[in-house]
Amino acid sequence: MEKCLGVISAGNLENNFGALCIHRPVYMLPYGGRYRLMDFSVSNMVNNGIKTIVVYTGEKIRSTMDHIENGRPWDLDRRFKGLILFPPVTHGYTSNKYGDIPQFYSTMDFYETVREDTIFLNHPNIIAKVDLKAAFKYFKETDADITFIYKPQNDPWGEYVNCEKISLDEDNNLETMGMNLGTEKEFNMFIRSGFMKKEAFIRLVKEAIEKGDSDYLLDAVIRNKDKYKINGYRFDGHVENIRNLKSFYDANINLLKKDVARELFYQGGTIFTKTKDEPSTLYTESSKVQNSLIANGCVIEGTVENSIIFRGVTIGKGALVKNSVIMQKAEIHDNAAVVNSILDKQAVIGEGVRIAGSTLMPYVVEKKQVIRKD
Amino acid sequence: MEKCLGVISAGNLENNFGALCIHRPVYMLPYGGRYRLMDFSVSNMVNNGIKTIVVYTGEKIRSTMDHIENGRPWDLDRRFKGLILFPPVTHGYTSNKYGDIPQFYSTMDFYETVREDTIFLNHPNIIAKVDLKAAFKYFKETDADITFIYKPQNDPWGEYVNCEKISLDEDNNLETMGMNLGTEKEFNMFIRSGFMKKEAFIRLVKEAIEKGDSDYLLDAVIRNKDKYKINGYRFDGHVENIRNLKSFYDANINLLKKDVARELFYQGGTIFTKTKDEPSTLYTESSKVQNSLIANGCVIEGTVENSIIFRGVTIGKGALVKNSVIMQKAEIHDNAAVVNSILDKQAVIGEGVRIAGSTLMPYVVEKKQVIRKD
Amino acid sequence: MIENKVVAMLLAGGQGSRLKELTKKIAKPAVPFGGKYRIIDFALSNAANSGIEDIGILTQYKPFLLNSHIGIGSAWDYDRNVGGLRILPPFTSEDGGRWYTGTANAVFENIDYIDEQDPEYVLILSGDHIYKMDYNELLDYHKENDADVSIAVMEVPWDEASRFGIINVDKNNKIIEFEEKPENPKNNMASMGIYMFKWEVLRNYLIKDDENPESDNDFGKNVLPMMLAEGNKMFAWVFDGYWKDVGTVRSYWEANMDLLDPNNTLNLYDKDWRIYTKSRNLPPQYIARGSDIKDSLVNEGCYVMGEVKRSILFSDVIIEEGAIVKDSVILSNCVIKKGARIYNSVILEGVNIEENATIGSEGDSHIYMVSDKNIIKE
Amino acid sequence: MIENKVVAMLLAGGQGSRLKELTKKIAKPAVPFGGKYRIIDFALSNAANSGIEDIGILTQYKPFLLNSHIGIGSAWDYDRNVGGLRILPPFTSEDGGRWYTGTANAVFENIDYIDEQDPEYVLILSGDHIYKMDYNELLDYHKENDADVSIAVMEVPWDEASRFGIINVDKNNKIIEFEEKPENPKNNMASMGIYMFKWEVLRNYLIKDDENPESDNDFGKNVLPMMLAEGNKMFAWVFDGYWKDVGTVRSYWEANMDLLDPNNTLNLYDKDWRIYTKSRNLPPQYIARGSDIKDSLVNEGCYVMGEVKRSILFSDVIIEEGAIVKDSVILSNCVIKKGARIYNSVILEGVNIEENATIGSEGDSHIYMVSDKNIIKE
Repeated sequence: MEKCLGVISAGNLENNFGALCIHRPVYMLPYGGRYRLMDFSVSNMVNNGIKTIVVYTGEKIRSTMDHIENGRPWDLDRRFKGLILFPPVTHGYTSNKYGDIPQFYSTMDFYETVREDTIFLNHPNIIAKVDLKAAFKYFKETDADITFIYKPQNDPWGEYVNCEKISLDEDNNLETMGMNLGTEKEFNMFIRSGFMKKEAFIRLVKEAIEKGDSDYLLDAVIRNKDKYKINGYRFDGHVENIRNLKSFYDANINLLKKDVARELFYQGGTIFTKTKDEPSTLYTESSKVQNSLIANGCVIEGTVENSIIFRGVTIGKGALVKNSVIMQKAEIHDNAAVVNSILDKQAVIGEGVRIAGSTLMPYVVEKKQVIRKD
Repeated sequence: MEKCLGVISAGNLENNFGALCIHRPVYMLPYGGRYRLMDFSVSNMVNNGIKTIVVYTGEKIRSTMDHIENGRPWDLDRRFKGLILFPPVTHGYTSNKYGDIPQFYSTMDFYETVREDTIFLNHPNIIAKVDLKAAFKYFKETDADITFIYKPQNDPWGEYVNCEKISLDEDNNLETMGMNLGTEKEFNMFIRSGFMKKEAFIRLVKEAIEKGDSDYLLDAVIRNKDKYKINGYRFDGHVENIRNLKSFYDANINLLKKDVARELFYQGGTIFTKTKDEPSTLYTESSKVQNSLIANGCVIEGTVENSIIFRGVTIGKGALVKNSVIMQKAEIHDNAAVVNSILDKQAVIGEGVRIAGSTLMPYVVEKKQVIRKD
Repeated sequence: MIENKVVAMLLAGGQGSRLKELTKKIAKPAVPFGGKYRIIDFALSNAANSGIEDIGILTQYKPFLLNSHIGIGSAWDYDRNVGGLRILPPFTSEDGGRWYTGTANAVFENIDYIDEQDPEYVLILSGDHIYKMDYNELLDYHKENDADVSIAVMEVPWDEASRFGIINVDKNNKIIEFEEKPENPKNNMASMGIYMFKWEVLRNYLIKDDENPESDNDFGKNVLPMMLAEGNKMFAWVFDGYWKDVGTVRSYWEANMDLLDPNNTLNLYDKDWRIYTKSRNLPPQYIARGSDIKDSLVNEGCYVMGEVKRSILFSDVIIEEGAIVKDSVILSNCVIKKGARIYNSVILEGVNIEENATIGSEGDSHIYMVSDKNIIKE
Repeated sequence: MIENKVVAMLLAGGQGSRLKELTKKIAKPAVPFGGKYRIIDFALSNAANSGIEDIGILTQYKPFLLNSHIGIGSAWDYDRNVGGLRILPPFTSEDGGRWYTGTANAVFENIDYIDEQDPEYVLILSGDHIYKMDYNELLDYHKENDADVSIAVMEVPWDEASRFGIINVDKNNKIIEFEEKPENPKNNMASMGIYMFKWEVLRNYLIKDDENPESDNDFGKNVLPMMLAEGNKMFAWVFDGYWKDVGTVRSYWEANMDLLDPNNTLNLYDKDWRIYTKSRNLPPQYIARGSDIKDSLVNEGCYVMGEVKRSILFSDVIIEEGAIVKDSVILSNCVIKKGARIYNSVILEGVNIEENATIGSEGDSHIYMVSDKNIIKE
């Protein structure tokens, strides 16, 4: 994988996440008690031997910079190679354009000078512990220009409408790619990861700019699919496709399933994230915790059930937290009740306050919002 | 100085520098053979014991991020404290505002939580090796809210028109601050550096936002000057106030004066910058170099006079470089002549080409521009 | 020379043999403590939080795990290329190699290192103690008195005073006498083994001490008494926070248990004085349905299905269904299998306790140290 | 285990006494070379450029300057908290401390370190040599042959072959015989002291060698011959680039002068294979009016007012007006005062040459090494 460059490009779906994405891009959403979504992308690449990773940050760059610390958590704070952030260009040709093509184009110099000859494209809002070494081997052995990674997704309830759908011929070559509208109960979901020869990538971007016909790389691929050998690599593991508030909530709660937690947290290597130096979590005399994932640095005096508790959360005596996602340093005071909710960082639920959403539409408390009884 | 926070805020003067600032902010202009302007600001703070430095990057952030490497050259790539970049906020309240006040306001959380109680404000386009420890002592001893650093500037030719001018009473307290229009042959030039109590800074920013009367911190200071104790600290060393192409060119050429070079390069500690691992410079049989500053990694076969040559420049046989500033990796081919010019990075002057500007208006060759004889 | 520059020299060569199996493969400073730390983390974090920029770690005995724990010092923000943290094992010069013969000798052998940093003060620390201290307070005190050396001392119970190096002072806290483990102590102020020296003074005495063939090259026994005898200005600085030298298995167990007391003065949750340690990047702990945890500290990567009371679980510990853990310290990577019952125990790293096994009993006055080879009762 | 993982062990304990004053205070790997480097930079940069992620530096003799040059390895991008570069001096364990007794023993004593990295291959390097080599080529060759060890060799002039360890091979380059400095060499292929081992094979032989009380614990003398005798698959890999072991003052001077040859094969300007070194952050060199520099390499911080021909100036060298420097190597921080004339010399760090002094003469066949104490003529 020495010759492969990781490229993380996230697009802008912030509007689907309401208050949770006012100050952060989607890939910076907290996940799994101590991580951000992007930690899974970056860690999986690093664990599979990718040494250089570029991130197109989008505009809300401050939270990204604070979290990424120049790549330190992944040992990517290097003089050579390592993690490189590309904030959007806000001047010149590309400044008023939508889509990833103008951003890729604004960094063409970089692609033309690096020694890597393959690009691994990744969308950080989709979590999947793909064995990238095996996928890369397939890409090389089939001598494809592009190999897309997909998962056969069973979807009887139409939960995956609007996700990317691809179809392949019997030799696994790409036939079509479009948006899933739920016409079939099972479809091949493209997980927006894949390998691409660098020369194909550069040509696709440049031609798209010259012809002015595509703002997005995937559009450019479809338009030119007959010019390239494009095939699919099948992945059968767990996938979390986080595209709105509901799927974000579910993805967190799914980690209470032993198999899911084991696959996402352990399979294929450690997930690295920014270290916070919290002490262990303290359970007092009055605590009662059942079926929950608890990060370090918490002090738990109340009752917690079926919930994900991030670092440094305090839960007071007589308080109840159920089916909820409680982010870093939130405070739930004595005798409060929080059910089917998402509390953003440093939210405060005052003594005796009761909040509840539904599992279909969790109640969201904004960052630093304080809810008190009056 | 442990309790003092460095704040670098540069404003936007890019338009005064033409092609040199298409892709970089002014503080990233190459200077002195191997540095960028901001290296002098950051190094001087570090050498005086300031441990935390924040940089308001402005919009052209990619070159800044590449150069700063998370603070590595200054040993500021730290887990705690260190160098912090604040790119402009492009969403929410502050996104469509001019001036530094909205940017400071967008980072109020930061100021309110850091333990430092003093702010050292610095404008990186003005180079001066001020003894900050002594200035800080003066600020503390006079118990000022704000201490501005100024230089008595002799200016018989009006070269410093448009620079900031201050006047002080006999106790060194601020009377007025405004723009120098050259009405006096000598004036007190404010070098846009100074110390400020953090509480005064926070109050000035917040009140400016509430009243909506100032977009710039200096304006807010003037409007409220009677509410604070503001005095001046006199600096008598060399100052380069780089505010347009001519002053940029002159500041480089001035380094050929032994006294200037000694003060700016050595006094008060080393200037740190990004390391490039160039080997030594090779002078061949045909080289002839006089009164020039030459960085490492060059191969010099031609004649160089009164010039500043950056890292990795090649100067071919029979070529002449005179009164010029030649930036990194520029190539000057055999028998070319470059006089009174500024070559940006990787510019190429083809064989036999002759270019010349005047010392009042140097000829500028853009980054990567290739000039060939046809 | 930067004004007031302090270089810390941290003595981390101690063997700590009374800790038995805990120090069989590692030096005492590398012993795990408090759910996620190693003992040396306290001195290192104190130094980092006190703003000390240069620190030398003097290692000798079995440094392997300590080296890999400290790495290049990233956890404490000491990973600087110039200055920062340096591990200083013995080395060889023209006249052959010399192992460190005592605490003072270890520093003496590294005079070159200290001179390169060019400090005004040298702070001697030990990697064996658990405490939180702002060394700036000691430095300020040292400067106020213009002392040649200032020694941190603390009150110990009178009946334990004869176990310590006792320091007798005048009314200004100027030191007038050292008594090493006196039978009839005149005083209950014990030296904590933390010394702030003027470097030029210490430098001279290190050389003088080295020239004395009779000396054991120890600070407490040789260098400090010699300095006192020769009339140097020596002051005692009184510290009154939490401090523990975990010398025995029982005191090790007790110090861990102290952390479960909500009023303990070693507040690990203090955001202004974090204790840093190497991060293992483990996922959160999972607490299953049917489990019962009370009055306990649990670390990342644990999987708890059984009952845990008044106990400390280090990382990656599995407590299976029906297992009971009470008043115990379980180090990393242990598995307590179904139905096992553990009381008053210290279970060493990676030990598996078989199904339905029992160690100790409720209300037992003994402490048990359990390794994969044996159980030591104390 | 990561596939094909290589750990490099760099032997940097060499004393290099034939370099005289150059190695009086420092180990040979720390000797300055080529205007801005130290000799060890070449092996370290080769390792970094070859993508080797873990490297242990085995030090013993006067490691002080070497330690401060290497720091935590930032210049070579080895400053990682886990893995990366580790300096490995001798240490002590239960059975007391042991100094490294030979090249193989130094690696033997650090088996724990290597095991922790869990490599498939171990690459043994020396910090004494000046060369550029992509160790991946050696690795690929090693894997193709499924060899137990592959040794990098190079052709030396026949008349010098008896100064080297000569390696005799069959037509497939399989090693059939070692001859240590043979009087009548059968071959002119000399071992470069660069070995790629399968770790599991090397590990066994290191233990076996350690158990033999007769052994000098040296790779060339003991371990490799034993492996050959016992029928291991050993191959020679032929290297044909620039390589120099600067063993004497003259060869040191020559190797420096080689760099002024525009056709020299050690191209320092190659952007694809940079040689990295600790940066001193000095300002550019200033070349004054009236100076005359030709065929020379000049480093940062120099101030040249005089005449410099076919010479190498390290950093911060001052050549005053009217001074002449020809065919010489001037190390850092020297001042060549007005009217002084220097020919065929190596001037050691920080030496001041007085006004109008003369050393050597134009066309002289001797080399002069000038320290602040004496001038050695060779």
